[in-house]
Parts: sequence; C-alpha cells; structure tokens
Amino acid sequence: MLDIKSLMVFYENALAVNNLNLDVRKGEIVGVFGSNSAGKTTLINTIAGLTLHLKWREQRKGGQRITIVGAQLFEDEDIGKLSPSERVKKGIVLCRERHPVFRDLAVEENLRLGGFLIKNQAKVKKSIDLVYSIFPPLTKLKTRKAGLCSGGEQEMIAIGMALVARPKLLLLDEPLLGLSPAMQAIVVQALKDIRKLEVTVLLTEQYARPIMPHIDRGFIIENGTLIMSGTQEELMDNPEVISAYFGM
Amino acid sequence: MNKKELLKVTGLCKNFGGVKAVDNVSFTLYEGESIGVIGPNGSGKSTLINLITGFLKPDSGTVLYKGKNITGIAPYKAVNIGIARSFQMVRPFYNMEAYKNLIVPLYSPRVKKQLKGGSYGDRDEVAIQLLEDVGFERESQIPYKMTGSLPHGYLKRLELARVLSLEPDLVVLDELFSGMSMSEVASTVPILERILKEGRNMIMIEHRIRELFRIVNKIICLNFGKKIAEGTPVEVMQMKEVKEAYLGSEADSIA
Amino acid sequence: MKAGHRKERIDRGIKVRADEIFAISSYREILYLMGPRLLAIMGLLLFPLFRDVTGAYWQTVGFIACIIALLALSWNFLFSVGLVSLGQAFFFGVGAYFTGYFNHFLGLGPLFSIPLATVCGAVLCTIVIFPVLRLRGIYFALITFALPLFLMRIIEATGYLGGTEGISGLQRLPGLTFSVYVSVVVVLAVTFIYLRFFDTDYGLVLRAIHDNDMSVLAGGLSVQWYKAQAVFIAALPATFAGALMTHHYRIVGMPAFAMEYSILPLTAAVVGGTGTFAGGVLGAFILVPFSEMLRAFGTLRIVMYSALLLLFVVGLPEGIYRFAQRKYFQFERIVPLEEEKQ
Amino acid sequence: MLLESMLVFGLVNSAILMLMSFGFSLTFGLSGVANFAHGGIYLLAGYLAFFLLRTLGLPYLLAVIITVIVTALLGAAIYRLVVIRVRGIALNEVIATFAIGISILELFRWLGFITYEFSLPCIVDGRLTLFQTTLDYQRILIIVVAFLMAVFLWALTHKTRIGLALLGMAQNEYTALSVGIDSDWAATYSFALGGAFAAIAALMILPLGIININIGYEVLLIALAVTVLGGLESTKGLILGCIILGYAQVITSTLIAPHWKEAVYLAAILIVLAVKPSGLLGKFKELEERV
Repeated sequence: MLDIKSLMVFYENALAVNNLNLDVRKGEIVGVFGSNSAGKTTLINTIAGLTLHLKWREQRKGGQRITIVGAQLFEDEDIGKLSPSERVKKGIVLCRERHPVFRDLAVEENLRLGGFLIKNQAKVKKSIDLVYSIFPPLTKLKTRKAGLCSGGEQEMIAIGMALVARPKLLLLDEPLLGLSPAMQAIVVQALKDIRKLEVTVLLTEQYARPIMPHIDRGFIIENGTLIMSGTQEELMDNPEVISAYFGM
Repeated sequence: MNKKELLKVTGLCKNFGGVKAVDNVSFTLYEGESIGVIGPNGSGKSTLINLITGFLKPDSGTVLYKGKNITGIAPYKAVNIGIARSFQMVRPFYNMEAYKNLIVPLYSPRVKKQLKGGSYGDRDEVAIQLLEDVGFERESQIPYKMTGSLPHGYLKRLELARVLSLEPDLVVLDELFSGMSMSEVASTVPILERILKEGRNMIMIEHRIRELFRIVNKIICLNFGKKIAEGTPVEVMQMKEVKEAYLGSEADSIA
Repeated sequence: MKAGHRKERIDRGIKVRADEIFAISSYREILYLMGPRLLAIMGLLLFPLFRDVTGAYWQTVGFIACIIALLALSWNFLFSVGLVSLGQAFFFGVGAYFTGYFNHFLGLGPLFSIPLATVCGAVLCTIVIFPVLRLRGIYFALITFALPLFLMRIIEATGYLGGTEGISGLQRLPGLTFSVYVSVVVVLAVTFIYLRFFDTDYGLVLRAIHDNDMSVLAGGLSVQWYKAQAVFIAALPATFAGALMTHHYRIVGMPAFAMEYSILPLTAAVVGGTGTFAGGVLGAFILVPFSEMLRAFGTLRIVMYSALLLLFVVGLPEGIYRFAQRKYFQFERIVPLEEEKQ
Repeated sequence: MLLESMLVFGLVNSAILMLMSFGFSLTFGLSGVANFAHGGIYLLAGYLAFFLLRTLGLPYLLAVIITVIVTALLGAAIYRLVVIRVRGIALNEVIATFAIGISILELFRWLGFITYEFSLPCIVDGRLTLFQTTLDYQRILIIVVAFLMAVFLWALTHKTRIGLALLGMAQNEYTALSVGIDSDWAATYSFALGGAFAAIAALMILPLGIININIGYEVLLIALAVTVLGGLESTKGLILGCIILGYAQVITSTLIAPHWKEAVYLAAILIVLAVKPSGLLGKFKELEERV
C-alpha cells in the first residue's frame, strides 16, 4: 500500500532520515520504533506531506534548506510532490504527536473539521457517530472546548479527527506519549477497533511495550537509519530490541 | 510529629474557563521527604506545580514554605528562596551553546553571591561542571554545541542541570523522564537519588511509575483536579480509586 | 541542480581547520578576519576630514546617517532582548524635547544639556514603557507604534513645550565637522560597547530573555526588571541622537516624533539584518544617502522607503550584513548524495 | 439632555470604532497575521468609491459592490504576493504589511489627494429626532451595520464549514494541515474578508466627513487600540473595547475638551495592558498556561 524507497531528508546539513526503506501492506498495523530524535516524526511528517510543506515555506522565506529525496509511493502512485491536503484526499491522514487539537473549538466542532474535505455532510455525521462509539467518553464532552479537556481526552479527539477524514492509511505519531497507563489502555483498545474498520495504521512509538502485542510488523530506526525490521515475533525474540525498547 | 514542615499547601484551587483544574488540594511536605504526583493527563498535576512555583496565581488557598506564606509569589522570587522547577516541555535557550544556558541561573541573586569573580568566564567552568554532573560527557563537544542541535534527551538533562545550578532546597520536576530513552532514564535515576542524599527535597510528576517509586517516599494521586489518594507508594497502588482512575485494568502488566 | 545531488553550506577557512579554537597563524588570516572591520572603522573616522571633497551637503547626510544608525543600534538592542519597537521616534523625540527644555528654559549649554537629556530621556522612556514590559511580540510593537503619535497629539492638545511651534533658537554647536565627528565617534563607540556587552554574562541574560523568558524566570531572574534595564540601555543612544540633532539644528518641535524616525531606523535595521549591530549601522549608511538622492521626489520618498523595506523583508530577510557575512565566511558546494549514504 | 446625547453619541462612536477595527481583528483572528495595511486599505476604498461615484458617476450600489470586491482582491493579493513569503515570522509580517499600508497612504498624499474636495455621499439623507437628540440616518445605519457585521462574523465562524476551518487554522496550523485544510488558502480568504470589511467600514463612515490621508493612520491606530484593549482573538472583547473607548471619547470630548480625545486611547491602552496583559477578554493566554 505504502512504499518508501531510499528516503533521505536533510534539514540544512543535518541528516534526519537516512536512506530509509519501509513498506506497509493493506490492513496491517505497522510500528516504527526509536528513541527521541531518531527521525520518527520527520519520517511520518514526510509521508503526510508536512515536511514538504515546511520545505516550500522555508524556500519562500529563504531559510534553511530542506532536501527530500527518494520515492514515496502510495497505492503505486507517486505522492512525493503532493501537498498535505492532496494526500488527505488520497486517504493518508496524520494524527500528530502530543494530541494537537483546536483548543478553542468545541469537541464536536473539532471532529467536524476532521471531515473538512468530505463534502457530504451526512457521511461526516456518520463518521462522527462512529468516533463516539469508539471513544464513548467523548459523547459527554461534545460542547466542551477541546483546550479544556484532559490530555487523554485530547488524544481521543485527535485520533477521532483523523478517523472522520476517512483514512485508508492512518498515521499515528506517538499516540501513547505522556498518557497515563489507563489512558494508554484505552488508546490501544481503540487501535483494535480501528483495525476492524479496515484502516491500515502506521504508528511511531518510543516505548514499544504496550503497543507491541497489536502490531504486525515493526521497524526500528536509530539516528534516521533503519537498523532492524521484522514481524512482531521476530522483534520480540531479539534480546537487544527488548532491552532497548521494552525496558526489561 | 517532630519533623519540620517545608511546604504546606492548603485548599489550593484554580479555575480555567469554568473547569476546575485544581480543586481544593492540600498536602504537606516535611523536610527530608520527597513526593511523587501521579494522575491521568489533564488531572491538574502541572497546574499544581505552576501554582506552587508562582507561574500561576491560585484562585484560593495558601502555600506556606518554611512557615512563610508564599501564595502567588513571583516565579523568580520563588527560585530565590529555594524552589526550583523544571518544565515538562523543555524550554532551553536554543540560540546559545549548551553550557551558556546555565549562565542565566548562575547569574540569579541566589547563586551569584556564592560565585566569586567577575563577568568573564568564571561561571563557564561551573556550568560545565554542572553539565557533567547530569551526564554530559566533558571530553566531548556536546556542552559546547548549540542547544538547538542537541537531541531531546540532552535537553531534558539540561533542564535538570538548570534546576540543580540554582542550589534549591525544594526541587520540582515536571515529567523529567518523558522524552528520555531507556538508558537515559536509567542513568538519571542515580542523579536524583544523589540529590536527595544531599538533603534536598523533591516534588516529582512522573508517568514512569517504577522509577518514581525508587525515588520518592510519598505519592499523591490527582484526578480531575482533586486529590484522590495520598500515602506511601505501596499504599497508594492498593487503593481502589487510584486503580480505577489511573492505572486501569491492565495495571499489573504495565506498572 | 543535478539529480541525486544537493547543495551544502560549509564554513570556509580558519573555523574549519580548528573546530572551536581559533589558531591565527598568518598575516593573511588576520587580515581575513580583521580586514572588513578595519576598513569600516577607518572609513567612518576619516569621513569628516574630507569635507572639501564631499562638500557640506554630503557631510550633513553623513551626520543624519549617524543619527539613524544610533536609532538603529538602539532598535537592534531592544530586538536582542525580544522587544520589537515600531516607534524609535518616541526615544528620539523624548531626547530632543529634554535637551530643548534644558537649554531653553534652564539655560544649560550643550555640553551639559545633551548628556543630561540623554540620561533623563532614557529614564523617562523606561518609566513610560515599564508598565507594558510584560507584553510580548506584537502587543509591545503596537504600543511603541502608538506612543510617539500620542505624545505628538498631547503636545498639540496641551500646547506645552511650545505646542505646535516647538522651541527654537537653541544654543549652537561649534560647527558641522564637530557634529559629524561626535556622531561618528559615538556610533563606533556604541557599536563596540554593545557588541562587547552581549558577550558578558549580563548581556547573556538579556539575550536569554529574547530566547525564552519563562526559562529566565525559572532561573530566578525578574524578566521585567531586566527588560527595564535593557530599555534604559537601548534608549541611551536614541535619546542622545535626539539631543544632538536638536542642538545641531537649534530647534525642537513636533517633527521630533515624526514617523520618519520610526521607519528609517527600522528599515535600516531590517535592511542590514535584524539583531546585528553592525548591520543596522550599515543599513543606515546605505539608506540615508539613498533617501537623500530621492529628495526630489518629495513625499514619494516615504513610499520608496516602504517599497525598499518590503523588498528586503520579503527578498532578503536575513539582511545585507548576514548575507555578506555568510558569503564571506562560507561557501556552497554541490554534494552527491551517494557519498553520504551509510 | 446632556446625558442622553452622550449615551446616543457614545453608541454611535462605539459603532464607528467597531466598523473601523472589524477587518483588522478578523484577519488577525483567522490567520494570526496583524495586517498593518488595514488603514491603507480603508482609505483606498474611500478614494476608489469617490472615483467611481463622483468621477465616473456610477450608481451607488454598483460602486459599493465594485469597491468591496476590489479591496477584497487587494487583501488577497497582499497575502498571496507578500505575506505568504514571510509567514510565520511575526516581525516580518508586521513590517511587510506596515510598509504596504504606508506606501498606499503616502502614494495618495503624493498624488495630491490632500484637498478638501473628497467626500462620499450618504446612503440616506435626513435625520431623526429622538426626544431631544437629533441623529441623522447615516449614523443610525452605522449602528445597524455594525450589529449586522457582528452577527455575520459569528455565523460565519460558527455555522459554516469554511469559517470553522479558518478558526481551526488560526489555532493550530499543522493540525489543520494534517486534516486537509490548506493553510495558504485559509489565510488568503481571511485577508480578503478583512479587506472587504475595511471597505464596508469606509463606505459607511467616510460620508460623515471628508476623506483625509491621516484618517488612514488613525484607523490603523484605532484598530490596534481596540483589539489590544479587548484582547486579540476575542470578538466579544473587541466589542467591549469599542464600547469602552467609544464612550470614553465622547465623555472626554463633551466634559473636558475635544482635543483631549486622542489622549484617551493611550491612557486606556496603557492602563488595561498594565493591569491585564492579555487584554480585557483575552483568554488564549490562559489556555496556553495550562500545560
């Protein structure tokens, strides 16, 4: 479904992603693991088109030079030059790290904005109801300003927003970051529900542990370079991986 | 009890747009103690710290520090009487070399007096020493690099170094471990233990419960701004409210 | 650019050879480092001696350029502390009116009235700005933009300090060459002092405020108090510029708060490169002669400044100085990507 | 009688301030860019309407429509051609738009638009006497239009998809991008709207006097004063700020002296900001602080 071939991303002279190959097949949940500043966020932003947007902006400003090289194929189509909104239309939707929501809008409005590109309002309504069924706690918060919700609730809104956009490929950037164990459990549970919707998921995480049982395959990157990839079982069997990313 | 009260918080409240972020929280920190604050996201942990350190003014309630009322004190004054905090989101000075970051706290009235000498260079040596204490390799280029180019884990430790440079009596740490790698966390825990041994006190917000329990001897659990539990780590973990609100059903497998 | 390649910027010369330590080994390298600076300093110092060559008119232009350079220096200082001023005319006008008041009403000679006006003006400016120092970014800019305009209105409305007429007939300075010399020396001195100042720990604290004021607070320093000190230090050259200019032309009036003294330094600072002291001075020395050449166009001049300002903000946001510095110290090369793959 | 007329003219004055500052506040609220060219656009609309009405003799409605469309396009062009290149650097945004505004204003000055002949016709002539206060229809219309604008703004941002998207964009750009809202599109839209609002304000207010270059600077100042006073990003705050300043001006000019009117701005801004740095109803800061 998604095929990334020898992707390299430079911020000025700094290499953020180095010659990375990664593929996601339809219906899978794929995890990208790595410590902080390993290049996970850059990778996922590049797939969502945000890095390209930033590159354009920096070009206009004459600021730092961002270089993106390599092939990005989505359903055998080159998406390397598409803007973020065109990628959303194609079905690649990103939920950024640290639960970014529209803080001054009500929860319901947030979700409606998720379906911004969908013209059919009835469809949006249906998707929103679906989100409420995945995250029941949101039902009670419909009219509350998102900025006043707790971090866990905001994460639910953020994922919900992405779901309303009807993604084929959902990108989740550190969905568990900074969440309490109880909240992590809810998000992991939601992941199972999302899978049932036939949405393919690519997610990044620092600590693989809570999410590991639910992924099909995983990639481990370090300093922008892919150091290992494999199925869930292969990764679980590797003692090095376990000590570095599972904290055992 | 003949232990001396260091910090006494009574009935602290703070509203944000009609939502009670901190709702009538009281606790006491005795000298030689350290407290861990846990709770779900948005339960008011950071707000509580902001209220204590003066970054926010409480709607009601009082904060007593060494018997003096410091409710709503200006943040820099709080630092100068010995309460130093770290930020959850790192806030370094990105356009300076890493060690230069510490010149600012070293210039504060609290520390300035203790450092003899003039304006050039004298503080640099102290700053580099401090960075070494929190695990920056002295021999490497890292302390001299531009802060903006450092990995996140280093920024977190820089944040810790800034707190330590202020020689605080009360160290307030807001999710220090979030964003650190496993090995970084492992190497930071002994530093915190050493700080406690030096006779400093600590308040710590943390999600990494296992590490937290090694360091603190008392836990407060918040939920929706209210204090729902207080006690030793072991006690708190047994409480039903804490399990429901914070740990969830999979508590045992995660913590 | 060829496919599979990308452009890279690399430091040239000394810096690359010895990563952090400057090892100066030859006259050539000393010249490489010092040359541009010496050239600028010598040029400025020698300029007033060539009155016969340049003529009195261009000497006056040089004088005005120095005045604007001082205002630009002041602007850059404020900028380095995270305060963006859209109203340098405020400082300028306060200095001008103070010296006018001292000279006209108290009868002090320029030797006393100028320094006194510089200090008193800076104190007054600091006091006026103090309550709004908590503001950041755009808010602060809005206030400074409004300040000179309002002061102008108040003087107009109340008729104090000469009202719309202004105060004229002030004591004269020894002459044009004297004024030019004083202004040139002060510009050089202020540039030097400011540059050295930011290397001290105290200067570092001020720069830190620009970066992140919350962290400065958490470091135990009162941001507002340090900002107030910064405003005072930054106001000094600006109020001095106002005072000197007033005595030079022997009149002070409402034009001292004119938009021109806000826009020109701002443009100079932006053209030269925001946050660089030398850049601001460079900008002033490019801009003022340029504007003199445009004098024939009357009010269209302001349109042209604005256009220039726009051109630089959009086209070369880093400013001439940084651009030149980069070209001087760095070179670019095309690197094939294959080499960097691990 | 004095009290009554003060009440009425205070209201009119508040409505005028509101119209003047609406466009500025709208653009700022929706795109986060302080459009310092606001005064220039306002004045440009005035002169354009003058040209269309007096010189070309077009019918009133047509002239209004053309003026509004042209200024909206101008607003969009300012974003597309200039601001887009400096987006995200607040200082450069301010300087760039400031430069555009000054260019427009000073260009008119240079072209000789400084005589007393420039004025716009009222939409409706005549006046109305309520008890003892006489009020002309134009001023009543201003109050009505100001009210309608507030309603329009509220409906736009709360009831329409586009308005919601604009609000979202202003709050969290990258999140908006990631759900498919094109940031440049949204900002262009907000600049165009701001321009159109400035034109409407000019068409309503300028008939009350003559068109003068300095009005351009004054409008910008007023817009800044009112938005800062009320708290940037808050429409309620804007309205409140207008009412406070509007009445303060009327009261000072009746009770003290008209030329003290301007001094009131400064005092009001300084006091409010010194006491409450985020403005009267600025709430964003509060949310920001909640980590």
